[in-house]
Amino acid sequence: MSVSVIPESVLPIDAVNDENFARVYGEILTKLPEDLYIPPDALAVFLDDFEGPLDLLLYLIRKQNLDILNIPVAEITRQYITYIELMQVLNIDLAAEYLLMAALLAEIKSRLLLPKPAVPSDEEEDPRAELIRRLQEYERFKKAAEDIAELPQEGRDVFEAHAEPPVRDLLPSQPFFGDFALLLDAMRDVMKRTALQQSHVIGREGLSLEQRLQEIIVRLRFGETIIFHDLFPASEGRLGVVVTFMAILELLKQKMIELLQDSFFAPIYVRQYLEVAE
Amino acid sequence: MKLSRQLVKNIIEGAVFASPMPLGLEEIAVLFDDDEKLSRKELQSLIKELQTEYALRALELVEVASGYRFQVRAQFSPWISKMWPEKPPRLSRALLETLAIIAYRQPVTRAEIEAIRGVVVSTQIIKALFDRDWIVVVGHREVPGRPALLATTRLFLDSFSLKSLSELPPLAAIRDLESISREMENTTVEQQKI
Amino acid sequence: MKLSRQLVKNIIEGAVFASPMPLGLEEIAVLFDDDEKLSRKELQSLIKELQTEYALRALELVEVASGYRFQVRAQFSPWISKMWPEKPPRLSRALLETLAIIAYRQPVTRAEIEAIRGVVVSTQIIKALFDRDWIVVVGHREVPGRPALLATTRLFLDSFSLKSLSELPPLAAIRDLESISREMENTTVEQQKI
Repeated sequence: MSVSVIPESVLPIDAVNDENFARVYGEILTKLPEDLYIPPDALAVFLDDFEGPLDLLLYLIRKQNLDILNIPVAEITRQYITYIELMQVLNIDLAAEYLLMAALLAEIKSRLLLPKPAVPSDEEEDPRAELIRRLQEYERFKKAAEDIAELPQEGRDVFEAHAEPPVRDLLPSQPFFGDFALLLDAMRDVMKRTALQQSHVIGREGLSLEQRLQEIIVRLRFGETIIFHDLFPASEGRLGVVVTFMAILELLKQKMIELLQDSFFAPIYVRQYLEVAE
Repeated sequence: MKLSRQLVKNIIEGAVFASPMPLGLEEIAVLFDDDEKLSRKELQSLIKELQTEYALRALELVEVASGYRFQVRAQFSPWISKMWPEKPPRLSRALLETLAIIAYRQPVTRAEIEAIRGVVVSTQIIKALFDRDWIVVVGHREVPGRPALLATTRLFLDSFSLKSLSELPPLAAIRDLESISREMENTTVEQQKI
Repeated sequence: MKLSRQLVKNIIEGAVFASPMPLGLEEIAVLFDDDEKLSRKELQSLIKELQTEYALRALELVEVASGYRFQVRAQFSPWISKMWPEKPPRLSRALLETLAIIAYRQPVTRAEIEAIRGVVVSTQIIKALFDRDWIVVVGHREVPGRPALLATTRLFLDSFSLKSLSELPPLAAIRDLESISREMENTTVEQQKI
């Protein structure tokens, strides 16, 4: 049970135990005895501490160190009903279950007051039996709930430890079609390297785009994977690079080849386009 | 090709850490190709070795319902919990009682929970339990209205560091009605001071 | 009370592992009470020790843009990646291009991206980038319609294991493209006829 905000001394139950007050039981309460004064707000909070009529009953029983199996129904009923009446006097909204329980208690009490038959028949059950069964059943789950609350709880007592999957798994490991930034970076390297060869004479004849397309396809026809840079013959200089680059763009566009790269700065590979489900 | 013990151990370690959920033995086993396959026993023995290797670290490798996970040792919680400025909301008694009834009595309908608790179970509570993925609907009771049958999930067990439902704290024994009636016969109405 | 070096190291270790995001030095520092406080330098030296201790493990303690995180070493990827039966969400070419343009040209409007790519940028792509928290709106361009200005996030850097934008291939590459395409335009007509 959660901690009540009401000091023990002002609990209405203590007041109810007063014999004088017992006489008002059953009558309509218009005025509370002075020693019974409880701030209305506090009473509402107090009621919030109970999970229902069974919980309130358990409280009344436990408070007097009584065994559930042997509830003094009359006494408990008197306390319970006094409690309920207090609530009503104070205009506190009571769940219907509380009133239902009051009726049930009153019924049990009246049945117990009936004279017992001289020879008790087997079928006749103690009127309290059902209530006792319910109280016991409720109490064990109330205890179970407390036990569960004590278990180490994730996010409160237990914190899971995780690590990021390997970087490769975060990046597109599948082929992708020309991430421009990556492609350009690779191009820049190629340009830099070919710049050193600039002084060579460019043989125009060898630089047909058509021919370059064919050459690349031929080089990749058996499914080899070739490093991107290797497609650029350094001897052809800048123009050769441009023609080869255009050929690559064209082949990419036609989905005849694909480029692969595991991460930034990793080598880019070129291979025949493999059909993969998008 | 048979992988070295050390490599396999590293793979298990990495996989358990990288997995967003606890990792079961079967899930660990599928990481290896046919020619690298290991028996359950071998995997378990390697996991044991890993547990020993982490003895002096801030973490422990534990088994919960859905498998193995690493978690920060409880003694460091006071500091670790400061990473979250708002404390996790306390579980209300109403929620805990409802959860306890579902856990111990599953599968169970909402009406059955209400019968035990003696009050209406609020929709918010049921919703909160679903939101945490602690409970699921496992079927319907074949009575008028076909009410949903509720049961707890693996995630519920994981969240409370339990391997199985049998690890739940035992439910208090109930004294049977026979003995109740016997005891009551000894108690006369007069003794109760009615 | 001054905490022992070992305890502080354990707390850092546990915190980095428990945090869902990379953990910065400032965030680590706040885990300690005033009387337990450590200097940045002390923290960094303990992190270095931790990095050494993990040298032989399957994980490494790495620093990314928003802080420290543990990461499974790349060499175990062939096995670990099998945990995700569907390959990690595949990034489409259109998405990567859009992302690259935002990364290089930020802050940039959608219309500007479209101008560069020459095609309409689909709403799905922008949404996917937002969903991954790789981009954010950092303001609005003061032109009719006040279009949103998009920029990349720290998470984008983390996801690509970059410490800062400066680690991206330099912008010079883009200028190169411009000169290349100019050159190509000059060459094409002539060459195509060959």
